[in-house]
Amino acid sequence: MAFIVNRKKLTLAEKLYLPAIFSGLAITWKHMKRALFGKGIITMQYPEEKWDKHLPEWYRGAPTLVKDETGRERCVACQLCEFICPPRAITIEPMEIPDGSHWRKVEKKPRAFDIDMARCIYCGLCEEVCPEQAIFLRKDYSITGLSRDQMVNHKDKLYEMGGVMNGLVIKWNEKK
Amino acid sequence: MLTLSHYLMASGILFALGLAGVMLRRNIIIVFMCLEMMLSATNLSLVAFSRYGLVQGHANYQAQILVFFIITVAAAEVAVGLAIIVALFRAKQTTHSEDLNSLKF
Amino acid sequence: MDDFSNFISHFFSPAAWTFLKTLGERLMSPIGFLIWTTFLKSTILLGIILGLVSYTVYAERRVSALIQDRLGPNRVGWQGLLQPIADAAKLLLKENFTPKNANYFYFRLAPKLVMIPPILVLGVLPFGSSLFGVQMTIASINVGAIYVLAISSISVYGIVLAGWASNSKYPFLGGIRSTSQMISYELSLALSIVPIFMVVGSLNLNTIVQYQVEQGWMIAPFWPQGMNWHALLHPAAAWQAIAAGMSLRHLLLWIPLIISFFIFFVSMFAETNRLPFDLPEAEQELIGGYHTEYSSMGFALFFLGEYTAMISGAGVITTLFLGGWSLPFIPDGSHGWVWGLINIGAFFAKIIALLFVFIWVRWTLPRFRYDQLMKLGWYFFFELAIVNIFLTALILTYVK
Amino acid sequence: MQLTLFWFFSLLMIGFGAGVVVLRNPVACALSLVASFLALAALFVTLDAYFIAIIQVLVTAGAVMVLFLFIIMLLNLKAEERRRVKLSAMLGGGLIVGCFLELLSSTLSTSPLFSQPLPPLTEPVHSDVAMIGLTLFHSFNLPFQVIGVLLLVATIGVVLLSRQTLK
Repeated sequence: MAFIVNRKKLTLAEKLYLPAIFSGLAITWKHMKRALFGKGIITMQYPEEKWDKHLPEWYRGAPTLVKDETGRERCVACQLCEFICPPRAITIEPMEIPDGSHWRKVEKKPRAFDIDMARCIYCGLCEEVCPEQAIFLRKDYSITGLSRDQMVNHKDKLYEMGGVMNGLVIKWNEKK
Repeated sequence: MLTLSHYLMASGILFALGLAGVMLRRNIIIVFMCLEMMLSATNLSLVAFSRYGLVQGHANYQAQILVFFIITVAAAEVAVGLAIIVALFRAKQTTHSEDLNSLKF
Repeated sequence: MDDFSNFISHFFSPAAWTFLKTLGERLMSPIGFLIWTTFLKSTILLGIILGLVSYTVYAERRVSALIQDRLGPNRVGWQGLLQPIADAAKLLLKENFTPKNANYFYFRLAPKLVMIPPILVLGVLPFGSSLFGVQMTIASINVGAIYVLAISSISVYGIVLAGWASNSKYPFLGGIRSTSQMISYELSLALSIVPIFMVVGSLNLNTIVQYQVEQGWMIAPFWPQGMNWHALLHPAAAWQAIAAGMSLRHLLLWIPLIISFFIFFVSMFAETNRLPFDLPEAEQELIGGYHTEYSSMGFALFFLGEYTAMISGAGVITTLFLGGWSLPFIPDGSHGWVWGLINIGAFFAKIIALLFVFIWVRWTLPRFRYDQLMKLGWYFFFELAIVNIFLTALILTYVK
Repeated sequence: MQLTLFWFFSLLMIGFGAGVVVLRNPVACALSLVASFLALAALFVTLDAYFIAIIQVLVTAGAVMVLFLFIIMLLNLKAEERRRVKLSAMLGGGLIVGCFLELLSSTLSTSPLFSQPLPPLTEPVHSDVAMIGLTLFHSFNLPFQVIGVLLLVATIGVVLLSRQTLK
């Protein structure tokens, strides 16, 4: 059903535009005067001031791999993250953990684990899907590189960035 | 030495160019521009006459008044003429004088 | 003086000395003096204006930032003062790209045509009273005011040509808009200043400024001749001068002059494509309009042309309405070169104040719709300007 | 000095004027005509007719030619394909133009009035704008009013013509 909005009848002052123009000028003047004395400026001087402290709880940055407190790679190379990754940024090459290895209680670990940061869209699905809680999105920004190759994070780099994550796999307990 | 005939000849050549354009070109707008050119050529000879035929040591301003009138009339003529050309283009989708061969449409 | 020249002459060979002497005589002869002072004035004025242009761009960015509670460019140099130089270097080093289907000759010609007319306008503006007896106008011609109008009416060609030669949709729309906008605002621009010519009785910009020195500025016509620096020492005299300025005729003439200032000011916004009327280059609708396809120096020339047009427009407004180089109580340059310099400074200070208003308005008002713009030009300003002329004529005829 | 200026500007004017006739692209023609008019205005200045020169720039180059460009762009005229210029038209045109120029030059050689040098002006009392204004309103007041009416009629005519539907 068509609904007709009746246009408001303008008063003479509104038709002349001028009062509105001057009040607009007054508003911008007020803002400028305030900003001129350094008040009310919301700009952050980036390289000197950082946003780190204000990063929100749900911030999603660069994905990284973590080890547990004993130094074991948490990733078991199940490749779920590789499959779910929408832009296909993750490439995993699994390997079997050889017999007699200290970590033989799981079967596989990644031989190579590459995340192409030029493709990553920071959706966090890899973190969401990981059964072992091995991949986490760091609170990280300003991810740069001079070439496409530099933008690919290899396994070593990922572990170095991720560091150690303590505690058990809590995902199944909390049922998020 | 700069004589009156210099200016008259320049104005005559400009006029002749305009005339040639009117005869040779087939696009009405360009024909119209050439008409403008011819009007301006007459302006030049009028101003030259005003400068060479001094009245008590001053330029003859009556000639310049005539130039003023010519410019005004030319401007009015251009406005009307261009409006006619736009109307023609709406009706016939062309501005070529050869394609406009019927008096009524 | 003769001793001095004798002393100097020892350092030159006789032939060189005679050459220098004749050169000096040539330079001091009336025509030679005219030529080299004109050349010097043009060079200095052009230098000042181009410097002012780049810093207007900087000011535009800083002021817009402050109005929007931001900071703006503050990195290159102290408070970002070297930013214009960095920008210029960047633009010069970029690739000068020409689209494949553009008409090369006209595509390259257009930016130059945008740049030239505003610089030509500067030629007739009195930017100072006089310095060492040299009048601070490059060319004082008796049709100065119409010259300004005529030259600024040519400036549309560059924009139209850029739009057409780019062979692309958005620039083309920008060019078309620019022509019709220009035609509709030229009329009110020209008609609005007719009252000034009627009041002053001359088209020479120097005469108009001189009138304002004697009779008070056009937008505040309150002091006749008495308002000089002697009056400053005797406040009673200054008060008398102001009171003498408040004749009925002055007060009544104030009305049409304020109206014409208003029309001229608004039309100037349209003429220089500034924001409430920047339809030819509307970023949101036309992706930059006529200069969409330009890069590198071509783009820079469009930018420079726009800002030079702003500065010369502000100069014209200053000259016609704000008393040109004059300030109350400040004598002109014939009283000493210090006063001459102060007069030049006053002119540029007024220009800078006007430029600030231009920028301030740009970051406050939204863009007019196209039909609103046409309506404003044809239905409102045109009529108002004509009525204004009649009003002025009535006052001039009947109120003595 | 004046002779140099005359040759410079008249050659410019005639060159660009020839451009209007020769060039194929309507926009190029219009721009060429603008340049020709600017040179013409400069010639007016060499004849000490400042007001006329400025009016020429303001009205013809600044308004009329902008209107032409606007119309050319509005109708989106492409460069016209080189239609064969009819030989008869060319010959006829050339003949008439040649006759005209011949007539002009023979006329100019008849009288010594045409070969007089530029007479010096006396120092004017009023500027030439004021003189034109005085002449216009004293001697030509009626024609001036008539021109005003003409402009009004032209305006009405244009408004009527540019209606969408012609009745």
